[in-house]
Amino acid sequence: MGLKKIIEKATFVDIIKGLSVTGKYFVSSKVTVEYPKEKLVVRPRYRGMHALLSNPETGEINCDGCQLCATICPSECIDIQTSEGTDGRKQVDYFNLDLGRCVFCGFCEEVCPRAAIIMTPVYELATYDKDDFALTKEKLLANQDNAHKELRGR
Amino acid sequence: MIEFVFLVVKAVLFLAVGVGMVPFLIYFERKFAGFFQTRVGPTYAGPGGVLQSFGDMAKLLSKEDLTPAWADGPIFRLAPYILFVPPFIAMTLIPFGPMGVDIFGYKVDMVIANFDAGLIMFLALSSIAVYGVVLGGWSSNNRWSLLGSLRSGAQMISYEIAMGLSLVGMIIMAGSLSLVDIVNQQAGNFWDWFWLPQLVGFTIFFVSAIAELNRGPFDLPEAEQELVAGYMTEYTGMRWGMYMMGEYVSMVVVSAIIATLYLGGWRAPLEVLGFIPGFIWLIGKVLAIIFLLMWIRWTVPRYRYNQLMDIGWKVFLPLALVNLVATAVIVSVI
Amino acid sequence: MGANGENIEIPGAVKTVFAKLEEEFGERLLDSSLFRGELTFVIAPGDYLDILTFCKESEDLKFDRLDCLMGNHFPEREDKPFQVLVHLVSQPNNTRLRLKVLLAEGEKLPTLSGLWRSADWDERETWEMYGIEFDGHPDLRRLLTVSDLEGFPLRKDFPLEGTVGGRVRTNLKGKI
Amino acid sequence: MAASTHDNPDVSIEKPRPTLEELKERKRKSRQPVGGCRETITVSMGPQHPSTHGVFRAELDLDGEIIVNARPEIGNLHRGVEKLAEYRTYHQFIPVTDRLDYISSFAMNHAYCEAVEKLMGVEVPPRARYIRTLAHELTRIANHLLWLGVHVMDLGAQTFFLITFRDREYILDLFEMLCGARLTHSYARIGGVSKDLPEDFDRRCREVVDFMPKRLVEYENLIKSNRIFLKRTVGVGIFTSEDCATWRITGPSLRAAGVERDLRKDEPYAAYDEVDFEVAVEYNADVYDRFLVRMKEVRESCSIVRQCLDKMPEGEYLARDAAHVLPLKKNVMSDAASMVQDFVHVFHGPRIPEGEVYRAVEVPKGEMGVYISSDGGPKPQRLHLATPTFYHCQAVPPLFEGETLADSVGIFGSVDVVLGDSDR
Repeated sequence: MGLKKIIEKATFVDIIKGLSVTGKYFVSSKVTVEYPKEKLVVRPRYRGMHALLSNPETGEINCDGCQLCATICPSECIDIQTSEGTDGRKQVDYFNLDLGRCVFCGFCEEVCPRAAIIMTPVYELATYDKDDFALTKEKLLANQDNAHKELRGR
Repeated sequence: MIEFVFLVVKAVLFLAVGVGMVPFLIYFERKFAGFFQTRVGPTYAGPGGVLQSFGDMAKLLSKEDLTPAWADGPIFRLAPYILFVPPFIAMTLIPFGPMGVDIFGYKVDMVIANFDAGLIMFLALSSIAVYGVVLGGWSSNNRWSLLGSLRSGAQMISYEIAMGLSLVGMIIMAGSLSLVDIVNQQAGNFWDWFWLPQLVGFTIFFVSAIAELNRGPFDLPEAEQELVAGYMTEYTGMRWGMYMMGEYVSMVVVSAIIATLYLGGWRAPLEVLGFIPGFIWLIGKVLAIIFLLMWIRWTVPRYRYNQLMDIGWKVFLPLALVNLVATAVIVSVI
Repeated sequence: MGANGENIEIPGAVKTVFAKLEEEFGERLLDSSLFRGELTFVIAPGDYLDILTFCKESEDLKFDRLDCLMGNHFPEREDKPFQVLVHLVSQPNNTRLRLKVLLAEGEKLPTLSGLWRSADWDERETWEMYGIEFDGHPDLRRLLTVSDLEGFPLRKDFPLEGTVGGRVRTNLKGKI
Repeated sequence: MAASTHDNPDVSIEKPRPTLEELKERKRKSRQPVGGCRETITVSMGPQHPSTHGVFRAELDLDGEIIVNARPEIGNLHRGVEKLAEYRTYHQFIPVTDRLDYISSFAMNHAYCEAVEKLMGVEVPPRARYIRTLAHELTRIANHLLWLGVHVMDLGAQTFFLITFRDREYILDLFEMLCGARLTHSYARIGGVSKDLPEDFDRRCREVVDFMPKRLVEYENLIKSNRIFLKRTVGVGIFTSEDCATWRITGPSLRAAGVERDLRKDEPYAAYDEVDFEVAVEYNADVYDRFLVRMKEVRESCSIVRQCLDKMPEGEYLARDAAHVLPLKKNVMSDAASMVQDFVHVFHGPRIPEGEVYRAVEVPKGEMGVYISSDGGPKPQRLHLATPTFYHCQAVPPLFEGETLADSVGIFGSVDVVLGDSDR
């Protein structure tokens, strides 16, 4: 061991170097976001809770009930039932999305040929009741208020 | 009679300060740990999170007190006290002001117990605390705990000798084992204190003191990443809390001893500042040392147990001996 | 890049491996194929250990690493429904080779854990998933699944629902 | 090295290159002999041990603190991914790959998609290749930062973990911009990536890769020359190149043993043959060198990301290949053929040639091999994932034997494991 190394060891240069880094952090500004008090704005593409879009003028649901989203879904969490409506057109009777099974991959949004189902930036999904995970058509339609104004498809 | 009253008052005050400091130290530890990690630490309980430790304590007290089925019950229950009590006894040795201060016309010594062999007493008490760890780990009947207590034993034998020897140089200079006398010998400004002539001894003692406190980088007995929680693995509720509190009380005591032996005890760093009462300086020094301990803990990794033994036997022991001989020669020549 | 179609010419390294193995074993290599630049040989269970030992120890081939070993199941093939695939890598030559062994139900293969230590868990996995046994394997226990599972999960006829070996499998869709 | 300007000059430790024989000798000396009849105690490390990186379990026979024997056990996180694959179309399997190595999930997406593309023979457009390279390197940075923090925390420095976590957050933020998810990206698609680079991504990404090397200097100040860190890592856990080959240890641990093998160079995929980078190699095969290799790799990754941003070509980010690739959404809206393509792909699946491929990709933890056998149907006949961590966990006995319990934690951390990857 050379003299230089002995001096370095005896003067604790390496430790002091480390201490200086943490010392700098001690006085520097903190990165913590105190979550419930302040919330970060998520990015526009964020894949959160789903929403079904409806025509703003007529209030008619965009979804055709084509089953594409239900078929592509890797976790099989979407359930759609359709029937012939009074006007002879296909109507969506039942649209259920089980959030407890959803993996938030965004495939449903990607394959939808009508931009009817989209993902919104809503990420606070914790709940006391498992029933809240069953997103019915009404809940999904209500959630469209949270959607981004500009829909960014792929 | 009046001396006894003063003694009781002093003892109660000390106990109150010692115990009362612990929640705040735990709070500071968590807060500072946060600051060192660019976090903010606890913020919710009370202003700035200051009541966090009280909340934790309430939680610990209300938790179930478990004794593992195959544990050695009495020893298991006793062990936390073995760790918890000695620091309080050691606290009585620390002088926090000059002797014979005039209070309401009475001469009062600003120390609870002025032992002639105070330093030996401190070393003895600090060794007893190890039994708390060893017995606690052994009686839990858990292999991780056992390893933790074994490490603690191995750790103790490796640093205690160097620690004791490092003090001898200082004792030669002071010419006394009494802490009161040692502080009196350090009269003057901060460059007159013992840390400067005894720099080697001071360093060895400081590092050994960290090992004594089981704090990082020497927190081997409770090394979380290796031994789950070491000797504390099986402890729950307030018994675990006693270990935790004991650790912080000993931190106060050891810091106070370091301040007393090497940093002038209750004396002001400059004589012109002597008008400020001694106990304020003492508390200031203690807090500064505790801050340094926290800073080190939250910066460096942990040694391996055989490396600590290597340091104790192969580095510190020879250094302490050299320091001792050098001090003896210089003192006898001058 | 994505497209490694057949139009890409065969790399020289692959040719060397092919020539070397042809020269050494000739008839014992039952079949060979090249798909997307990957060389595959089909070999008989009896030659399995010989050929793999040669691959590892030959100075020219230097297949020093077993990249992975796995099973496969073709229930439609009556006589030899099982298949074990071995992927070899040569780190110095940067070449790859795939060897295939077709097996009948209950047919055993010798273990490779003497040649490459990493074959140990691969063989355990192959056994637990397909029930292909490896002779001389030090420790043929279940690795990934629970120890009391019955049946071999990756076989095509393994039921996805129902009760096998005391474990209940149900379709949980819509129930959780 | 391109990013060497940010190297910390004063903490370089000069070491000669050892030969394989020297390394073996060193390995023998650094470990306690474990033979002979001794009394041991058996402890069960895991699955709920603080530093087993998940639910790994090892039964350790200890003589004092020396590990005499280690018996690793995995499978606590087994989800039957390979069976799942046989019941999902090629496209549907992408989110499952996220859950393999959830620390670097884009790398997993990428490895899988490379294999499927090789099987289908899809040509990936250049822009997609560059975006993939960029995202893969960002993943590598994030993975190595997490590794670094966890590894140093295993050695006892808890601050480090939070500091690297803080910096990893910037990368996660970039991924959130890129694909909308922070952890389970599902970003790669067969034939490209799911979304184009968002606006403002270029600037933000450059900022991150510019300050990352400065942060690395900070980390190095904290530990690289720290005497305790050196004592705990130098000469500990030596695993020579021979051992690595026979136990199939790949990735940074292999390169720390002096083998210059990096699939990004050896079997280039995405745009790796068009960017300029060096393979990080160290020669002492110990825990410290694995740390050095990863630090170098992070620097190289920053440089690759920068190059990708500079060279980013214009064009499609998803192949226009009707037989194999889902159409772009904007085309589905406007073009009848694309809409039919969309329906066919979802309800029937892509058109696949019969055959089998094996594609290995250098993911942050090592070499990830994906074997796909196709019988021409829309779902794989068999899919096997040769994940690096599986083999890293398997190598626990030779890594641990003769080392102390305290070091075992550091050694296990140093080969970089994540149990989602090994248990599949």
